[in-house]
Amino acid sequence: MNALTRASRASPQTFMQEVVAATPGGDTHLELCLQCGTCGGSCPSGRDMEHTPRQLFAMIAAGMRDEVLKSNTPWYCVSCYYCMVRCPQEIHITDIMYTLKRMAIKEGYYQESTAADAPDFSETFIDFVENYGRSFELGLATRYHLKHHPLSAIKMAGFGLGMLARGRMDLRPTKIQNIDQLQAILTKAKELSNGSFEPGGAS
Amino acid sequence: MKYGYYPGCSLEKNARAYHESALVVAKRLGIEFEETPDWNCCGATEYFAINALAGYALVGRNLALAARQKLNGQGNQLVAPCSACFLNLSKTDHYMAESPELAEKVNSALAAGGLSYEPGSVRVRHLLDVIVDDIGYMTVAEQVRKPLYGLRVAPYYGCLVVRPDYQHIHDEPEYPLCMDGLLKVLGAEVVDYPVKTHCCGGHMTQISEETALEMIRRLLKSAADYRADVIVTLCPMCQLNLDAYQEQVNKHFGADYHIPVLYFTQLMGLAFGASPKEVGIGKEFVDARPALAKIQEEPPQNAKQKRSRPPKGALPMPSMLSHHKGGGQ
Amino acid sequence: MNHKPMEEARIGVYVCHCGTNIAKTVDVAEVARWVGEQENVVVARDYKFMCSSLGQDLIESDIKERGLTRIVVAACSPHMHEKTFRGACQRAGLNPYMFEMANIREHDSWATDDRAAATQKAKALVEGAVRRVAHHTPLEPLPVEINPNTLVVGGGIAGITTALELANAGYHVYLVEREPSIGGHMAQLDKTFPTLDCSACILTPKMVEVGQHPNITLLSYSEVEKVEGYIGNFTITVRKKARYINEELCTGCGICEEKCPKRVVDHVFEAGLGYRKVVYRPFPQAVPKYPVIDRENCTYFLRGKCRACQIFCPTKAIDFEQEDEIITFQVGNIVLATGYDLFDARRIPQYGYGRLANVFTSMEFERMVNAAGPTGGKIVLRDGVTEPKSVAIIHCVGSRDKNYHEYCSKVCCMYSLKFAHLVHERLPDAEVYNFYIDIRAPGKGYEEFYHRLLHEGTHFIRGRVAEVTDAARQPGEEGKLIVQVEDTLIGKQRRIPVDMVILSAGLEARHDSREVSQLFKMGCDFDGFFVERHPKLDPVATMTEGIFIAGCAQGPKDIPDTVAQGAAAAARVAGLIHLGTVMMEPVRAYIHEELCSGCRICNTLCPYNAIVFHEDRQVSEVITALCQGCGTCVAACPSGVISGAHFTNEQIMSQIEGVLWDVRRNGNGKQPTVNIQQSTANVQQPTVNEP
Amino acid sequence: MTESFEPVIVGFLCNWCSYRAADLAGTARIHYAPNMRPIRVMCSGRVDPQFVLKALREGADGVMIAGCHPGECHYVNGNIKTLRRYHLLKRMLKQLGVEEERVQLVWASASEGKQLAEAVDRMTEQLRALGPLRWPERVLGEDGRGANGHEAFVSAIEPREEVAA
Repeated sequence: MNALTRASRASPQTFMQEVVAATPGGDTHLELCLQCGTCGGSCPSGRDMEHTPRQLFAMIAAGMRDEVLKSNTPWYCVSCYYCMVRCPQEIHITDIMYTLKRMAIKEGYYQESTAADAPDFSETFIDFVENYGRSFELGLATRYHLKHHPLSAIKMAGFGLGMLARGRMDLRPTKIQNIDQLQAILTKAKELSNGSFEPGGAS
Repeated sequence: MKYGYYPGCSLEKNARAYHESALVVAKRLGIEFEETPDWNCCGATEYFAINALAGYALVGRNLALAARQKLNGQGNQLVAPCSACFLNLSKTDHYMAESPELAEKVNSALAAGGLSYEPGSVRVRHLLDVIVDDIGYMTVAEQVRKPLYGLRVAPYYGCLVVRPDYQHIHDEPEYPLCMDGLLKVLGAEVVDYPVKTHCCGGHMTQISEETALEMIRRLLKSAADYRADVIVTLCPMCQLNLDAYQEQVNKHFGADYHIPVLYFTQLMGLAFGASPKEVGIGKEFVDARPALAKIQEEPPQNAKQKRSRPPKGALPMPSMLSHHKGGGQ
Repeated sequence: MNHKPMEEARIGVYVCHCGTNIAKTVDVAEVARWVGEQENVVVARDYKFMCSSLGQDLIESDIKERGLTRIVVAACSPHMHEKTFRGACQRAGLNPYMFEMANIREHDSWATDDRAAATQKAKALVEGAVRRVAHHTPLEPLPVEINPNTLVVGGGIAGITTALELANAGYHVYLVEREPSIGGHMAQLDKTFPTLDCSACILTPKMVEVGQHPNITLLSYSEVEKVEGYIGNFTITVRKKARYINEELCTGCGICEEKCPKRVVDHVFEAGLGYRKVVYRPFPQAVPKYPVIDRENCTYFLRGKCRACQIFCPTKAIDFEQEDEIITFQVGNIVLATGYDLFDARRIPQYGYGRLANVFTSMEFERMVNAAGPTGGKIVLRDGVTEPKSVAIIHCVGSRDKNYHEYCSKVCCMYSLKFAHLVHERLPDAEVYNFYIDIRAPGKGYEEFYHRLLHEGTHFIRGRVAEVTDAARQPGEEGKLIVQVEDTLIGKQRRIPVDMVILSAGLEARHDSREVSQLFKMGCDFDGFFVERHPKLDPVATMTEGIFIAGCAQGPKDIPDTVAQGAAAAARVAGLIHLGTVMMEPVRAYIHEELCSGCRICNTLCPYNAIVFHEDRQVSEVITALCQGCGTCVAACPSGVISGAHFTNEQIMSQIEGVLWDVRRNGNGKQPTVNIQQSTANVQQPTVNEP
Repeated sequence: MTESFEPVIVGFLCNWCSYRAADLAGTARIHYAPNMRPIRVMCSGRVDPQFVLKALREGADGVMIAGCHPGECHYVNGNIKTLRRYHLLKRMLKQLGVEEERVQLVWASASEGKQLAEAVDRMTEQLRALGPLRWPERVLGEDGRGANGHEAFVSAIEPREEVAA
């Protein structure tokens, strides 16, 4: 564990320490950013981001909390891990994007970003997982689209019919047998992460 | 050889063809699968965005269940054909080993359901890696009954199987060649697909259609530029995006792509002599039959010819680094 | 086995503040006060800078006035100042080996922020030294004569410089080079930055001088196989590989090369961009002038037929029967100037080298722009004819990247600027893009050269290139190589279509540098570069006496630095030769013959075969001249009758007791209640304030 | 600040690699547990098993022996001899009931300051978890004659005058 991670875990003081503390799985190496732009150059959705990941890291270092959490950048991350494997400083970029998403949701910032619907997609998705133990595409698509894109929901209906016709979508969700066990685990996990965004955070 | 099998939600539904063809291929290659009982969703790319610990606990339950499977005395190996499932399972195992703190918290959560998981006790595998590494090209070649002569295929690996490659199983995360080799063994003509590890956009179709369609377009364009008949994939998400959204891409960009997207197991099944129906052909949006009709009985003439010599006066061309793969047992 | 210190021990202890380097973390005054109360300690002081002349005076006057017989200095690492304080002892008439150092800076004050714990540790280290020094005995250094001959390994510009400096000073040099010719990488280059002088024009006269110098024995196409001995007396064994050319008869006319019917890609001199014959000289100005037959590719060796070279050779110099020759000679010093390997750009597949025809490495481009190279100096694409209309030069390929090499290769920025200039010069209409993270131009005339390129119209894009691809997205990209990058000064992703890409590959340690470092028994760092004795103050010496390093074998550097280091190494060697003898540490093993049981266990353990067994007396004996003082035999002797001077059992055992003063059950210390607080916040930035 | 057990470790560092690695760790201001007290030896091959026993007997909770990586020994192969001795020593200590973690052999080249510091941190953590060694109680027993029925063995490694003292 490096000095930053250690310091961050103990009592985060700067915004960077906060981000590091909220990112599980060893050292993030966030403090090592060289500003080379390999991440921004590699990002497949980089053209539509308000800030490239590199810019975001400079903003984190500068303590620009509001601007970072309002940025659409994390929501445009497609988790392709290109930046992470190419980063010359081995920064856990994808994991940091997940952290920023969690922080933005928690603090309600994302509503101001241009990707305001994205968290709702994630939440709708996990809602099915928590109730059934499996994901449910039809339910997800219907609920999410009707809420956010009623117009495109009509277009999506055709898509859904195509899926149904090819036997690629079910009308009802599948439920795992031991859903109680899963719910107990998830409840406990949320309880443990209470007060921090992540395991091993400030306690 | 017996492996644990984690199909994941996609293979249950939209990627049924992958599931069916994987089982056909496994049977022919002597791979025995035992499905992990009562597995749950891996959380895809969504759960970590909401609650990291719950995300790891969700995956942890699957690992804990897989560890209990006790397969033929060997260290448990769990095969996940879906890229996202494969990544989430191996990432959770890897980070739990890296960070004892995380392992402890995940285990406290699992304890609420009477479970526990010791990192490292399950080896997470992707189906491609099992076929190439454990079974090997030679064994695959022995099963080929109807070679895919004349079919030009673009091998598309996508992201999550080759990156970030927590277990260092991949020959090369930027330019893998193991599926290329496998498809060559089946008799197909493999194109040097430059975007083979680029991203299909994942869930971006739901967040920003504009962004997503552009990403899909790039993949289709490159396959078309290289005159591929089929894009071959190993991931349900990639298949869905490239296949089901192809029509939308055409509309949006005024293009006219008709490139079927099949799972590598479907092509293996066909080459092994299975019927198209057995391997789930017909479930795709872009009809694969016209492309498959190109398969010839004999290897095409040009493949037999020696590579043409570079023009006189040309400078020598450097070779690529070779990574040996596909040795088998 | 309670080790009673000798009766006459009167110990002086000096605790150094090192400015604030030690005093900030260790309570030096408390350590000095406390140690003053310990057995045999007569004087205990703390002082700002012990290594200063005033600090040394303190020791000297205390020895004289207080009759001290042993000295302990608690300060920095003995590798830094042991010699300094030994000198002070000697000046005051005390045998310098009656001194011991406690390392409370590197091993203590710099390694923690916890003052209480650091002070406690300092006391332990000082007490260890105090108890140890009580058992020290006077020792005399061992004089060793220096053989005036020198071995230089590597015939690049570093080795050439060292060899010529020494040879011109009148000393004999054996210059061993692995390749058929000397010249190294510099011989491959076209122009040199920033002055743009022609590399061959400045190098070849030096090569010729080496070839003709009466004081230089040039062993090309040769490799060192064995190194025995130590400073002053190394025995070197060299394998001179068979050239299959009789050097006595060969005139270097080149007819064999002309007549040889087979050509292969030259991966060494031409960096893969051109061809050479199977019997070849790497380049026309090669020194020595004799060609070499590449046995692996020679038709005669493969199939027993051809012999074209032999048939046409006017002096009958071709000798297919020739065998490798083993040569042995003696030298007093060794200079390793083995150079670097170019980073293999294929290891970064996203840059496409090996897959995309018009991606070139920097060394390929050097050969391409060289008038004597495969294209005669014309800049063309892989097809050999088309001139590129746009060229991208990618910096930091394999450098500044933890996935490959974390370090900066130091020369790439400058040679990339040079490439840009050469493209402008030869293809005035071509667009040139340099993709960089930072432009590193520290050197005489370097920054000015950068400004010149700005003036010439090179496009500088700040961003490390993400990938080079042939997958076109937009109409303008078809048929081009597309360089995808974040232009970090704009904060936008850009895709620049170009015809040619040059990868500015970094420098890395020779692939076999680890084996070489073992052969010469000297250190090699994590990256494979040879380790200098001190990174600032002793950059050409190594931890092994008599072995010096120069050039890129020590780390990436440009030609001026390499030449300076080559000359510096020569100066160091010349100094030793001039001195004639050196004094060696008397850390040697000694067998008490009267107690030796003759079991011979030590005989086989010694890596230097320094222990002989006397059959007549049935005892073993250490040959002092061969012993290197590792102490392995001392630790292994079942009868405990081998003593290792300056590292005796008594000395180490006493030191163990000392460092455990606070936890010893029999000792004077109470059971400690050390509260060590792991400091977490406020991690200090490293400061550069070493004395 | 917590009142917790802080182990004391004696470190035998070879002059050429590990001692310099510790120097480098300091120079690079790498902070690590101050629990290890280094003693310089020319080669890890000089470390007589007696030294290790002596340190444990005198109150150390653990001993770290650090040398050059195999194949990189300044004295050709002294560290290989250390390795062999180390395994024998470990076997003996095991019989005496001393936990494995208490005596560790570490390879650290002169450039591996970070690795050495990490090894010290790791070992300190392990020993904190194990608690104090308490050699007299554990190895010698209440009466100082060997706790595990190893009287003869103990008397061989434990000089009598010390026991009596």
